[in-house]
Amino acid sequence: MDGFAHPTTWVHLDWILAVVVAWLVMGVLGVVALRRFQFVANGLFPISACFSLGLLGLALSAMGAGPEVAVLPIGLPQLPFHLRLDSLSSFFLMVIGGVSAGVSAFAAGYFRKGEGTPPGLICLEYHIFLASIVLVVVADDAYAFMVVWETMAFSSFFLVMANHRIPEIRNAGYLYMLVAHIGALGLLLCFGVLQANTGDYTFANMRAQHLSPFWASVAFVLAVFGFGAKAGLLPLHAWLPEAHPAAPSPFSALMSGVMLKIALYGILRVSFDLLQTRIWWWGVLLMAIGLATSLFGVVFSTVQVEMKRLLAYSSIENVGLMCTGFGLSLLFSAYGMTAFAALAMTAALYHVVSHAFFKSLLFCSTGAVLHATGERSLGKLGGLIRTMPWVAWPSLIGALSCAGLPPFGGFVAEWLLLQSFLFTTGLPSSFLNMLVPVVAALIALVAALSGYTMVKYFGVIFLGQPRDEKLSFSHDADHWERIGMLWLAVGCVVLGLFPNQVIGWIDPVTHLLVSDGLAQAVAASSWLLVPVSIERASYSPAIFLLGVMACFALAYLLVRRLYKGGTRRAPPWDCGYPWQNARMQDTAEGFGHPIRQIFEPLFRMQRELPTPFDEQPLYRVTVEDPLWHWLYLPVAAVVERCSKLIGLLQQGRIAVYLMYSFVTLIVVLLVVKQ
Amino acid sequence: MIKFVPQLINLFATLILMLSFAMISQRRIVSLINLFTMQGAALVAASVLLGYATHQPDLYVSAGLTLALKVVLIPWLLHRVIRRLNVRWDVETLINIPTTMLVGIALVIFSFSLALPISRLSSSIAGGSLGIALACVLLSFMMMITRSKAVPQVIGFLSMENGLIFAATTVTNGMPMIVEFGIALDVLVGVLILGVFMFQIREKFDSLDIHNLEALKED
Amino acid sequence: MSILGLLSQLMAIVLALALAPLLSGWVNQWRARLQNKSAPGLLQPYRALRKLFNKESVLAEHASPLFRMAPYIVFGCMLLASAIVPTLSTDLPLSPAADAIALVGLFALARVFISLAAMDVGTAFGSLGARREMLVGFLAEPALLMVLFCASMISRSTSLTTIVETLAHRELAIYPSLLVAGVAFTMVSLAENARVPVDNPETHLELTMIHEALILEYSGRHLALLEWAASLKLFAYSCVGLALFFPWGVAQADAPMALLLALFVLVLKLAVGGFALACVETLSAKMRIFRVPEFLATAFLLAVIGLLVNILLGVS
Amino acid sequence: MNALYFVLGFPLLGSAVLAFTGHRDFARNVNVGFSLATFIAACVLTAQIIAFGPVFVLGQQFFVDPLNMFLVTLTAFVGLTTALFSRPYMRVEQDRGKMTPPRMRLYHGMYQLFSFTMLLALTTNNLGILWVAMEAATLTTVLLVSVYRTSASLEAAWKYFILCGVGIAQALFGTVLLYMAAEKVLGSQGATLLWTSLDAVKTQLDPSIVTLAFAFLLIGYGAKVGMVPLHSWLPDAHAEGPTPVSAVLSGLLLNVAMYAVLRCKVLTDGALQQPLAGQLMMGFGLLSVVVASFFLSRQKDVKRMFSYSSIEHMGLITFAFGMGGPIANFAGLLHMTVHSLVKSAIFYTVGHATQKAGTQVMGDIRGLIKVNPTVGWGLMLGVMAILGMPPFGVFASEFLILTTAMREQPWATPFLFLALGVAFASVLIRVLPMVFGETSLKPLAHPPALLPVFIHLGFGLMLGLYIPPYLNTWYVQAAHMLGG
Repeated sequence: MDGFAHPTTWVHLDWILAVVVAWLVMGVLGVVALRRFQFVANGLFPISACFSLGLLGLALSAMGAGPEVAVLPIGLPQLPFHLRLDSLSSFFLMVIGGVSAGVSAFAAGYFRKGEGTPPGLICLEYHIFLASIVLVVVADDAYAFMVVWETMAFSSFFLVMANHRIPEIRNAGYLYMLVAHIGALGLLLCFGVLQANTGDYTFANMRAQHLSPFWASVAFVLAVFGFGAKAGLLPLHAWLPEAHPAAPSPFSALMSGVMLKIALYGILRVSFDLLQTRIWWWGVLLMAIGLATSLFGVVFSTVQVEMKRLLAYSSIENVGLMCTGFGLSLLFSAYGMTAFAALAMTAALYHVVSHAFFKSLLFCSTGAVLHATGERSLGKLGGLIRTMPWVAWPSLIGALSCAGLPPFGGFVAEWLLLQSFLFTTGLPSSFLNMLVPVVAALIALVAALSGYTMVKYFGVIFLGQPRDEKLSFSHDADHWERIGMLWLAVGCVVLGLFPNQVIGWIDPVTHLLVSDGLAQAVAASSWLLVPVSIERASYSPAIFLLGVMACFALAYLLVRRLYKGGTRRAPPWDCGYPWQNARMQDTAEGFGHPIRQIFEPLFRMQRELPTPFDEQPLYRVTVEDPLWHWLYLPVAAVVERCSKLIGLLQQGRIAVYLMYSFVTLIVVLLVVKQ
Repeated sequence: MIKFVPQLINLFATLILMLSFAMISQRRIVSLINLFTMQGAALVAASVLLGYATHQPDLYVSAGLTLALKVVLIPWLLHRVIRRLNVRWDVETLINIPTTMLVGIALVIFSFSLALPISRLSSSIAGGSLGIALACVLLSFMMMITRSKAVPQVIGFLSMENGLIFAATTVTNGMPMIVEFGIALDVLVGVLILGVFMFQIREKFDSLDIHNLEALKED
Repeated sequence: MSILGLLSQLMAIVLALALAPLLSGWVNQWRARLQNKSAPGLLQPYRALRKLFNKESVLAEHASPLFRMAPYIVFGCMLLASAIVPTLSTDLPLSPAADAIALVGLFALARVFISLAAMDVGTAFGSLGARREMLVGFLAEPALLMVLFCASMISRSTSLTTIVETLAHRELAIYPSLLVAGVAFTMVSLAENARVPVDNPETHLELTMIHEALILEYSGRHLALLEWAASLKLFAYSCVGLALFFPWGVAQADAPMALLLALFVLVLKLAVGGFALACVETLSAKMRIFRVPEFLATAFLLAVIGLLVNILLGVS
Repeated sequence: MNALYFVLGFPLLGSAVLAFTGHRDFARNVNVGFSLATFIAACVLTAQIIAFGPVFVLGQQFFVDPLNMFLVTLTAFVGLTTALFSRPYMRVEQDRGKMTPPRMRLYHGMYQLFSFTMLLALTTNNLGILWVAMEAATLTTVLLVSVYRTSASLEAAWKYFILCGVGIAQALFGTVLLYMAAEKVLGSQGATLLWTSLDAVKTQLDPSIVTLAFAFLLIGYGAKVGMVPLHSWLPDAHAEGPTPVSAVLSGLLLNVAMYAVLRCKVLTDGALQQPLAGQLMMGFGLLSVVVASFFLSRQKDVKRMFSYSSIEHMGLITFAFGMGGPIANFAGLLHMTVHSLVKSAIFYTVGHATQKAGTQVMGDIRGLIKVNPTVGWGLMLGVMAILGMPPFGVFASEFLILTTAMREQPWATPFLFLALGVAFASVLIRVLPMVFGETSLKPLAHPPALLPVFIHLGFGLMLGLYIPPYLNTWYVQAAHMLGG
């Protein structure tokens, strides 16, 4: 830490580095106290949650401040680690701080004795993971970025392999690491293009380069490939539904909530900040990929029968929506319409924040359910709202927000995104104008379907009758878990009710990226969210909620005074069939059946129908990801065939080996002769 | 006498080339070893002549060394090995002799065309023999490839060493002493090790056929 | 926040509360008459509501607080929806709070809560109804959004009051996109309000009912609220239809006396609308549940075509 | 009295002493003692070089400059750690009766002789002596590879000897041609084979002879480096010998062969103006990386897999030096150092793992973390390091190579991308089940010496994050000296 001034004169960046160092110390302490379970669970994790809160505060205060730069002595000799804190990174730091506070608190209560790897080791991996995420966001040169980028993948790989006794988890970990590394190789080549042969890898130099449109497009496509592999965009998403359910729930919450956003941060940093040229078809490409991913993700999340896979696919869907937002903003800024670009960018960034909060809340709730019942498939859950109210109500907030329903954050993001789509009619090329209805329709469909998924998720797990006897004595979340979930739920509600304040935070970021912002339009009316002008569109969540609450209270008072009859408890209406049991409720597969029927070509289904003579008739349908059979297995087969061909090279006979060197000698002599 | 020496050296060079050609087409191991000894003798003669022509005493030392090794010690060793392991039957080749001959001729043409531009520039009197030395090296290389028994492969390897030593002496009038000595030592130790190996292979596989040395491969 | 604005807002809310049961009563009456049955009284819905308000409310043994809360939330949402839609005048202080997209969100919120409440009881009927309701919902919502988009394309704004003002007071021009959007809107409103082609509001037959299955477990005051909310929803949908496709006669902000005229025009339009709905219901037969996705998909595509036509013809 | 005498003297003395007392118990410690002495001498030599710059010893016969200085220290250091590792390893082998007293004598004697030949090859200034030392290195290791006397090790040794012998012979022919080209310029007194004199006059050498010479030298020493068409001996030799031998072979001998190729490349670049040498090396390097990575996915034997990974990394290094330019050379040198550190660490853990499982077949090694966490984590971190995961140094050099390749030789990047991806996939899929999961292995009798593993990985991690200034100046000077 060269030239470390006195702590009081530290800039935001120094404080952030202090938080990072503190986390690493937490990790090391965890390893030192490997077996002392109590100390790690109730001691380390809560403290790291406080540090996360500190980071949140720092990020908020640094939001408006100008960019700060620092250089760390570690790194290659001519290329020490450059760090830079600008509004884009402080925005993402805000997301990291907020979410990791809740998740760390939840993790404190999550660990039970004697499960998988010792909690001390997990504590180390977790804190390395957090530290590397923060450093990725502030890294300012290619080498530092790549080092912390893959350290993030590396440490999260070990988190995924926490209980590596189960073979499926090992396979999931392998697939995760493989796609992460291939993505990183793509990024390496992208930075190779960006440094434009100057040998200087700092981002400042990359910004100064003026690449030819061809090289800029090569860099952009490589960046989308590299970051897309990590964000789970369509062709490279297969690892996400395997890896996230495999990790322990608090960490899959962090991976889903934050790590996918860091990949999107990467796309933003390269396409908006490092590349000066902007070409219109980049936006269209990003939008196409985003839309395909979101449609694919949401359709698959409706038919899942395992709760964490359902959430993983829904993360894919949300990442797709964000990418569509960024693509639209890129399209607008390519045509110089900065105001509309700012609107689309704000919509996407709003979606980033709200998704971070509600998705980690949902993953934490699955974690609590998994711990209480030891059951992860939806077919054996149900009626948990009675035994686990502290888990049910926050996850209701999370589910409603994920479904994009009005009073919560998810709706505001969707509202802004749909508004931004209304302005594409101003685009010069007529083909792009045709884009409006198709994309807007798809987004509306995706939003509606995510509503469908969330009803299935919440209804099947928490409502109805418990489908398994052992569920009746499932204990509620302990106090740490409650704190973590409440913090995330409050985050969702705040994001829903105070959009103006949040857009105020997002404004410096949009000014940095597309040099325009919504702040002055939004600031004009404090309680009303007016993106462009009052008569165009406006939405005020506070009044909206007030309206609903007022009607709620009106009805309640009206009924209370008018109504004289009491209430009586009785068994539910069974329409004359007394032997109804919990198994007769609608199962998860049942709930997904209409979607499977409508989107039939998208799936790859194996159906096992019982024959009429079975005494134990069993109906089972397994839905597979078609991309496994269109993309991943063919690639593996090609590699297998190539290696078998090359394997023939080494076939044991010494005469053949001598022949190789002989032929090489002749060939080289021929080459050299000319 | 001095003016005859370049022709004599070229004569010995062609003799060495002819011998390595003969070794390729040889079927019986014992005559193979004799041909190798003759090649060694031709090499000694060439270096002695060269030493005499360029008045360099250390060429005589290297000739003596080659004589001791390549003409006396190694053939005796090989004969002993053959008697001990009673490996007398003839040499099995992977591709039949005529085709090896054709390939050999092609190799000689190739090495000549390669060495021609260089030998014109060479200052030493036996510049032309570079092409012949290269041809010897390639021919013995090809012999090692086409032989399926351990002993002929070793002889191929040693005749390649002959070719190299010949190139060293004729093209550059001999290398510094320390290097010559080092090369000779390496060759000697190499042969000793090969002998030890042959005993072990013989005892492990009770045959010297290279075919049973093919277990390590990619299935 | 003019006093007149506040007054018109309150009138709109009271009007919605009063007129909604009347509208569903009117439709039921005409439906019975068209099927030459003896029609129930026009005020029958009010009597049903009073009866239910006085009956004892029976709850399932393990119903969670969500089950008891849902009716109030659904009723509140429907009331707010009808308050937002400009029925009498366009000077509504509440309308900037929610534009067209927020309206769709409101309907979605109500739908989600009623489905969750249905699943809460845990019987086969409730969860079956919830699944079907969500199936109809997830296809109808985007279609409705597209229809609203189509209208907002013309008036370059998504706030309902501006849409009504631009459409009502611009010179009379035929907008083809609105025609297509209108057809799509009718199909969506039939599905959303559980009218015949998609679902029969009166039936209790397990295999066919969607809306009825949701409120199967409710009784007493909760059932009353849900019935009222259902009629409010029908009222809100018809008002949105009128606002988008027949906006004439809605009072301006600066013309207080026009409120009475607007009231009369509104009642007339609702009557005609109700009669048309009854005709549609008697003429069309109920579809199989697996035909509903195709029905709604056509509505959805029609709405998108409307939008495309709008862009193609390039409204000024 | 220059430290170089000690650097060369100790291993020679060690091999003499151990040739007679190799079979006794204390021989293991004597072996470590001699390696430690050599390492200390190397450090002293380094201090001298830092203080006074490149130095001639014994009248120009030996020449030490930044390029071979860090290789000498590296060789001595890895020799020391391998000796430390071989103490418990050899004791277990002895208990299992695989190593009889005469074989132990042979092992210890040859071990020290082998490090002597490598140090000689690195420090000598005479190209002829360089050739002799390389040949001697092959001879010493051939016996070590066949020490177990199994049919497989015999076959491996035979192939190793024949193929390397043929390769080295071509290198001799190349040296002869160089000698011929030099003689035309420098006259015929003895100094013509000294690299420094050749280096001084390299621009006047005759281009056609030097190209032919470089072709032969590249094929000759390339066989020792394990470039693909000439690599066939490497997997057998590295897999069949005892693990300390494979560690030293994979870690050090490949570097020494690459050093020899580099010496010749410097001369050729000087003689020819156009970058023919660089293009040849790039071609061979790329071929090695691609073919070796496809080989990786077919392996069943753990040591064979890691020897193929050595071929792949040497291919990458050859490609880096082929590209030339200050950054690429710097990356090549860094990659050589980190590769030998990490690869030898992997062979240590693999040694213990194979002893525990009693077999080298990867299918039977399961759940190392459960049985012995240090071995398990050591292997996991080592494999992650060798596959180029960032905090470790291998990533640093791969980063530099790939980014410079992207702009200078864009045509090569798809192949590199494909090869690195396939290699990562195939190695990880084999190693994960070995390290994680349930296990049936029994702990070892003697506690495994894992200190060297974590020292090596520590250095690898350090080189990835922070390269000390003096080491950096070395690399920059050496890179500059390599041209470009």
